Amino acid sequence: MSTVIRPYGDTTGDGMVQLSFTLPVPCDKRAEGAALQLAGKMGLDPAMVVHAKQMGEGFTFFVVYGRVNHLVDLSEVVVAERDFPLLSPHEVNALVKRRLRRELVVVGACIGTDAHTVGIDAILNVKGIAGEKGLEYYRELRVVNLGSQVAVPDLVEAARAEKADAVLVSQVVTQRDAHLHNTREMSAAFREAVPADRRPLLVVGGPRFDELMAAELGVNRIFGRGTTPREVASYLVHALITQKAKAA
Amino acid sequence: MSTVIRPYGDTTGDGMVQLSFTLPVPCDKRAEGAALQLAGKMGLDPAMVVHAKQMGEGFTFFVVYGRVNHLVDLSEVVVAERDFPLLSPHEVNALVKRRLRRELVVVGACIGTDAHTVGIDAILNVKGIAGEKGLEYYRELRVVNLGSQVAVPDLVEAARAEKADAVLVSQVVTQRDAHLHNTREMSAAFREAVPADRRPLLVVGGPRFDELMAAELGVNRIFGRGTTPREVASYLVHALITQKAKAA
Amino acid sequence: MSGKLDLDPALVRRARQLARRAGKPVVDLARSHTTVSVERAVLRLAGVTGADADGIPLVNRLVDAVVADVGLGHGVALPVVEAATREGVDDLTLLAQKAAAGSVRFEVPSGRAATAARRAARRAVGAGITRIDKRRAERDRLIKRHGDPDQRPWIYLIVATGDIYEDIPQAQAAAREGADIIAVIRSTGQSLLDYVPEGATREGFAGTYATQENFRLMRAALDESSRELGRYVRLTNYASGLCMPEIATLAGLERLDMMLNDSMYGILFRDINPIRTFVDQRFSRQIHARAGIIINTGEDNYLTTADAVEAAHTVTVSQLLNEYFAHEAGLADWQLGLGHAFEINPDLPESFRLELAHALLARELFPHAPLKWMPPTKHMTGDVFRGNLLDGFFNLAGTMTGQGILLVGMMTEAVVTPWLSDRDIALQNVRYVLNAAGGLHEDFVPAPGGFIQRRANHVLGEAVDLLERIVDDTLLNAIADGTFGITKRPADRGKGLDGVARHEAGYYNPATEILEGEQ
Amino acid sequence: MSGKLDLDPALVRRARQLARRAGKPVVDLARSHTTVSVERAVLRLAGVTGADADGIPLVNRLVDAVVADVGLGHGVALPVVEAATREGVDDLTLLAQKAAAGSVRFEVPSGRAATAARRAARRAVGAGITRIDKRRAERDRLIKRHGDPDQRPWIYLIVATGDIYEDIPQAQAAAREGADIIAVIRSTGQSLLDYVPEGATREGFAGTYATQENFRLMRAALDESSRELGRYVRLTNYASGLCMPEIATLAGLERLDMMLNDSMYGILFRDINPIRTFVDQRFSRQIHARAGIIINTGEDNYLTTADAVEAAHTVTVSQLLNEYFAHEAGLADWQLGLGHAFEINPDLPESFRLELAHALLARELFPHAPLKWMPPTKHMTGDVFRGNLLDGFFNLAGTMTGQGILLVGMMTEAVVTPWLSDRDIALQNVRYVLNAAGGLHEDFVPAPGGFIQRRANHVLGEAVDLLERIVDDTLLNAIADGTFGITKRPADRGKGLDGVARHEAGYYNPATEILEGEQ
Ligand code: B12
Ligand code: B12
Ligand SMILES: Cc1ncc(COP(=O)(O)O)c(C=O)c1O
Ligand SMILES: Cc1ncc(COP(=O)(O)O)c(C=O)c1O
Repeated sequence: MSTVIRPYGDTTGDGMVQLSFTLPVPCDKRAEGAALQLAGKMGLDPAMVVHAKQMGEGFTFFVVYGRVNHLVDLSEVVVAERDFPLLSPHEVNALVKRRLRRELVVVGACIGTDAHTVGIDAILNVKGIAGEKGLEYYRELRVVNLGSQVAVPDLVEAARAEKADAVLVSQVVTQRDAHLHNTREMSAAFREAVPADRRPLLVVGGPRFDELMAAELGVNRIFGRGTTPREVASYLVHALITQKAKAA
Repeated sequence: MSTVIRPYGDTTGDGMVQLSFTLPVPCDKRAEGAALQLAGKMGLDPAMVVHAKQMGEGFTFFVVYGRVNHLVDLSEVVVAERDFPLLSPHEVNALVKRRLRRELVVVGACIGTDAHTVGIDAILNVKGIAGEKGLEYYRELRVVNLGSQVAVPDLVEAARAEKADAVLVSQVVTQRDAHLHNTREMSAAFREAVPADRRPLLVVGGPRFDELMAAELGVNRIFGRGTTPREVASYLVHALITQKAKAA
Repeated sequence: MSGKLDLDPALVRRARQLARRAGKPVVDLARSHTTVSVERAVLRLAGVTGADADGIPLVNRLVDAVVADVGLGHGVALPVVEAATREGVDDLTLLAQKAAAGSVRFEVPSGRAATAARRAARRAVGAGITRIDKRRAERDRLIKRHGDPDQRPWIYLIVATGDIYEDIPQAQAAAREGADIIAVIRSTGQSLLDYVPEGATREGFAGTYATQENFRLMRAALDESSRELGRYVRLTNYASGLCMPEIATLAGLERLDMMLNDSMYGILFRDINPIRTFVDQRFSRQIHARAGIIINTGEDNYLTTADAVEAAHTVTVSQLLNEYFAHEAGLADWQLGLGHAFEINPDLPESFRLELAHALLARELFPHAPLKWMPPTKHMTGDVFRGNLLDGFFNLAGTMTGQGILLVGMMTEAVVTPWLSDRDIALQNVRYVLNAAGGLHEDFVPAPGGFIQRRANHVLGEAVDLLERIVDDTLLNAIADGTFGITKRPADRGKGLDGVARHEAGYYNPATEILEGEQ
Repeated sequence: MSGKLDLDPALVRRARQLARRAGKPVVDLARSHTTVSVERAVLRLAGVTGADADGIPLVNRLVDAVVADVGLGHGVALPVVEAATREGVDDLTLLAQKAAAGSVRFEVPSGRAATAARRAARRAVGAGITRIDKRRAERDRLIKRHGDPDQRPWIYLIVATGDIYEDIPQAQAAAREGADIIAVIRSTGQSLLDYVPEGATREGFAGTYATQENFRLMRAALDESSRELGRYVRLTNYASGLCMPEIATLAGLERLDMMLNDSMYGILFRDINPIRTFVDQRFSRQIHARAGIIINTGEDNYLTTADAVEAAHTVTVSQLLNEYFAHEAGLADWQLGLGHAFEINPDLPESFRLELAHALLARELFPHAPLKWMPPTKHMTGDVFRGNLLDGFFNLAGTMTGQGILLVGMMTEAVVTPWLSDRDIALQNVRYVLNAAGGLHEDFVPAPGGFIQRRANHVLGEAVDLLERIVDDTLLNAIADGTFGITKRPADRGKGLDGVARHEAGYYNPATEILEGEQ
């Protein structure tokens, strides 16, 4: 397979894409011209405005189809690939038991004003998701799920009290970048309150995170949409046990 | 209203757009990275892959949302604005009668292998479209509708035989740019067969034309989706009578 | 619309009896307790407005001051009025300012002073309730003038920019495109604030703060739209969270038309203490009853955490409980926007027929209530094309089963709070379905003894069984056990419990007295 | 599925009688004429294959040579076989090459020579028909082995890249995603070509050329998919245009499973001469009957030029005519994919119920035919979100009224020939609807005397009235007057008339003889 590819409409290399957006102008020829200008700047050539509909007084919604000029170079794609082995619950338990020789403690929460617990519950609760049991099911892990709308100071306090090895935080609401602000606030609080060598592993997750932003947000790892508990358990073992051993 | 605008999701200036496309790669993290790379090249930052679905063995469909960086400058928008007055049938008839002093002859056809006659019929037949009667309804116009799948030589011949003032050609099928090829073939044939001073006005129409391409395609005017008969009649009078008078 | 399911009337009657028996102990609890928010609501009715320099409302400062001196259990009306008389302050807002400054001492009046205070308090609060009555009459007038929507279900749309000044044009655009009801959803944080913010706000996350001023601004904008459109456009907000009674009061004062107001939502989804919630609930519903506000309950939410097929009967049980609590608080059937939702996994065979069965069950159990029909959310994904399709089938189920209030689904449900264009696409979807298939319910006749009838009767049976267990075990225990939305909420946990007090002897609440006196 | 409309059986019988009377004169015309394409089809059955250096098929060269010498009216079978005997050439393809080089002279044999030629011709053509029979048996075997689709309607998808080598993977992907039938639509120009192109092609506009090799390649690819999927995937093409009889023959030879094949489509939408069409039609249907191919008729097309409500009865009339012509040509009911479509303006009130009425009418008039249900096209716009919704309601109407073949609509209908992803989205739509509401027809009971029943009966009444007028005035005149698709096509105009000849005395067509002999 070539490393340079293009979007595919119905023929290899045709570069076709679909696009929709609203412009804050009433619907007329000028508006269509404006839509084409935007499409052009996005690299569509030719671009066709196939639908334009005025909404309210001063807005127009457009659907545009066209051929995009850009090439996608697969060799330059950067991804947060899983850089750790995917373990079974049995393997996870065995590693914790043998190498850590005590329970691994996980504290989880939805922080800020976010009350979307389904995601973090899917990771933590026995019930799990997609046929996989959550971390509570792992015999050698001890899970403390603080629930929703937990204030950052309370989280730090709980992590300290429980001697957490890892703190798992969920953020689902993203309007006005709420998830980024809250994550930054959280990681800063841990940096401030806990010396580096005793700081728990910081993990955040949620459907709209960019997994490449971990460093920028001051956390160890980000998990995005469709994460399964096994991936998280495997990562914890990797980061807290296997990798540490290597580093040592 | 400012002349520089941005797409509008739910807040002025947020720049949000929706995008979908297929890449010829199986669905995995690398594919998502490739989708983000493309979105990035199109100017989306940040971009979110909100949906990725594998199709068949080697294709993945993506839906991406994000904020686009580009600004749209309304003052730079180029449009084929109507540069002629919109006349009523009565005014059209009066101008033809008074100034041309004979019937104005219009020959229409779907050329090439295109059999989509609904569009040209909407312009030509009495029935018309969108509540407007077609050109046949105009007393001072004589309309010869050759129907569908007319070969270019036959069209040229008919135009000559009918002493056409204007030739109206419809093209609806656009796959592999059929409409562009056929239009070029048609205008070249007229250039070759008829001296400039006796050449009829060449008008093409169809839902997927770019109205700015007239010169490039060698025709006098292009009409796009949603054209009404009145616009066409007004243009004919403008180009064949009013403007000519000015030029003389 | 009745009788398509061949429900057993005896079983239906039994379900209602059980709901009453399950709910009664909780009503008794509510009648014998008060909360800081109930008392603040009383003060708002008595005309206390505004906030201090830090933005803390004066009703909060005043209640806090009273509590500090005499506790909450007597209610604040008498101590406040007594202090006002004693201090010679006519305007209670002024008194609140003084109290905030620490310059007023409160006591519980007794004897003659108590009687006088009672009378004065009742007068002050009565003025507030009269304002609510006027707002209700005003609504009736405007509906008469502009008219109600032509069709059922009414079309309900949310705006959620976080900025009231972006919300307004979006709401007006939505009304113009066909929305009959606009809901301004609230910022994520508000439900846990133990005060109601003041003034116009532009800074919410995934919603806009509910404030009196925001209510006023939006209602005024929609009054304009109603005039323009010749159709009274209703406004909705949320009487839930720690300030439920106050927000209900503000809604009455600013002529909001509907309020989200559920007996258990705050407990389950905001981890608010159950007792706090039930006490606040009862008061807020009494206000809604008086204000002619339609309430919307929150059973739909259960299906976001529990499975919509497995937990279908918990929705029915909750609807029956909500109905009982509502009636008890004085609400009439036409005010009961009982909630349910189209949340079955769309990959399940016959999922659409299951939806029809559930929706029709609610319809036939509550024939006079304007049921609130909620769109798919949990099974919406980033595939917006599929999303719009699913919303279309949701709309179809709504019209085929005669739902009263159609909360319009958005194709971007899994992605963002709605964009302007999402709303437009969604409304186009609704218009298509109602216009093209609005009469289809006539031809929808569940096969006798067939899939739909069997399913509906099965769910009703499960609901009755569950109600029996709840009656045995108490509702509070059932909630503690995760019966609803598989979320466990013990009665002694959750936020806001410290704002609850058992009535002391002589507890006096002029608002309750007026509201109950005239039921 | 029968009896939901309460149709009057006497009226239905009358409609069929009238269709027979209207169609009979046209059948007589077809029985007494031949065309160049019918004769070329005979030669193909007799084993003539290949093309000359310019790509002109040898069957064309051979027929042209015969016509030049003796005209068309005797049929080509006898002159060709006689010349072969005379020239001592066994292989008719060789003879065709010689004829193309101008080195053969043709005559119409008579007496003993004629008898011998008849026998030889019948043997040669019989071999071709035997190949078709084998292909049919092979299909039966494969269906037995792999199985039919689990559900009705069968899911029908088009591919249209113009390049057979892009079509193949797209078709296989579609099959994997759930398509039961793949149609390769044809390049815009093909219907007016008076020859069938040869070989694999990669250059079509908005469709791929129908060639024997393309048929073979695609059938082989889908045989592979059938094995992979454990479900026999059917292949469709178009027996229409000037070469209808030959394409039908090639379809039989390459085991295509369905063919678009309408009695009037070519006349109305390709301006092909009516007589040419009816003659070609009858022969091609006889082949389809023999080959076990399901035909798909084209009534749906009328609704793209005429209004779907006003012209609903013209669809019914055409279906009745197509049924009569099909039966006359030997097709069984299970082979009649009569066409109709979801083309009512979606803005019309009750449009969906009107669609249900029309779809159910067809269903109840033709209870044993696998009706072909076509998606919205005319009212599709560039608003692809709305388009996908409309397609969902089309799918729903299809399952609620028990249609046999569901031609899957694409959200990009108004924009482009389908993209890979369009097909995927469309199939997901179909899957959702069939899975979620596949049993809803049980609960769909048009109200007695209600909107749907009234509409269906009204359309049937209009159809009977129109058939009466056609019987009086002749079908050819009705077509000339614009009765169907508001398109006027006089019998003496249109393409391909010069390729028609009245039978001379002694006209002989071994294919017809075999096909009719064994009806
Ligand atoms: C269920 C739901 C609710 C329920 C929540 C119940 C509960 N107890 O969680 C209720 C009804 C209460 C609710 C309320 C609201 N909601 Co809500 N809700 C949803 C909904 C429908 C589904 C979310 C969900 O459960 N997904 C399923 C889980 C399993 O997926 P997930 O969260 O992505 O989790 C997976 C991964 O992301 C990852 N993951 C997630 N967290 C973590 C953490 C770690 C450590 C790791 C490793 C992995 C991980 O693993 C999980 C498993 O794969 C979405 C829409 C949608 N379809 O997505 C809206 C949605 C999330 N809600 C939204 C909003 C705005 C609200 C409200 C604020 C509305 C309001 N103003 O009233 C309220 C208030 C909530 C609040 N204060 O936070 C918006 C958010 C918009 C945005 N992008 O900012 C959404 C997108 C809907 C919308 N389009 O408007 N909601
Ligand atoms: C109706 C229709 C048909 C009918 C045509 C009947 C007829 N007599 O016209 C039938 C069923 C026969 C048909 C067949 C085919 N069709 Co067709 N058809 C359509 C359909 C559904 C609607 C077109 C239409 O009538 N629009 C309404 C008219 C009023 O709009 P309009 O053409 O845009 O015209 C307006 C303006 O553009 C302008 N205008 C147009 N012409 C002119 C000319 C002048 C001079 C002026 C001034 C203005 C003007 O004014 C008009 C009025 O406002 C479209 C899909 C769609 N929804 O758009 C597909 C579509 C056009 N068809 C398509 C195809 C591929 C075909 C086939 C080739 C398929 C096949 N391989 O079998 C065949 C063959 C046709 C052929 N040889 O050309 C494709 C074209 C794809 C592409 N972009 O290249 C489309 C887009 C469908 C699709 N997505 O696949 N089709
Ligand atoms: C009954 C009910 N109350 C309130 C809300 C809103 O939540 P909050 O109170 O956090 O604003 C909802 C959510 O939609 C609800 O259904
Ligand atoms: C019955 C019938 N035949 C043929 C066609 C295809 O047209 P053409 O013959 O030009 O390929 C259609 C169009 O869909 C059709 O419905």
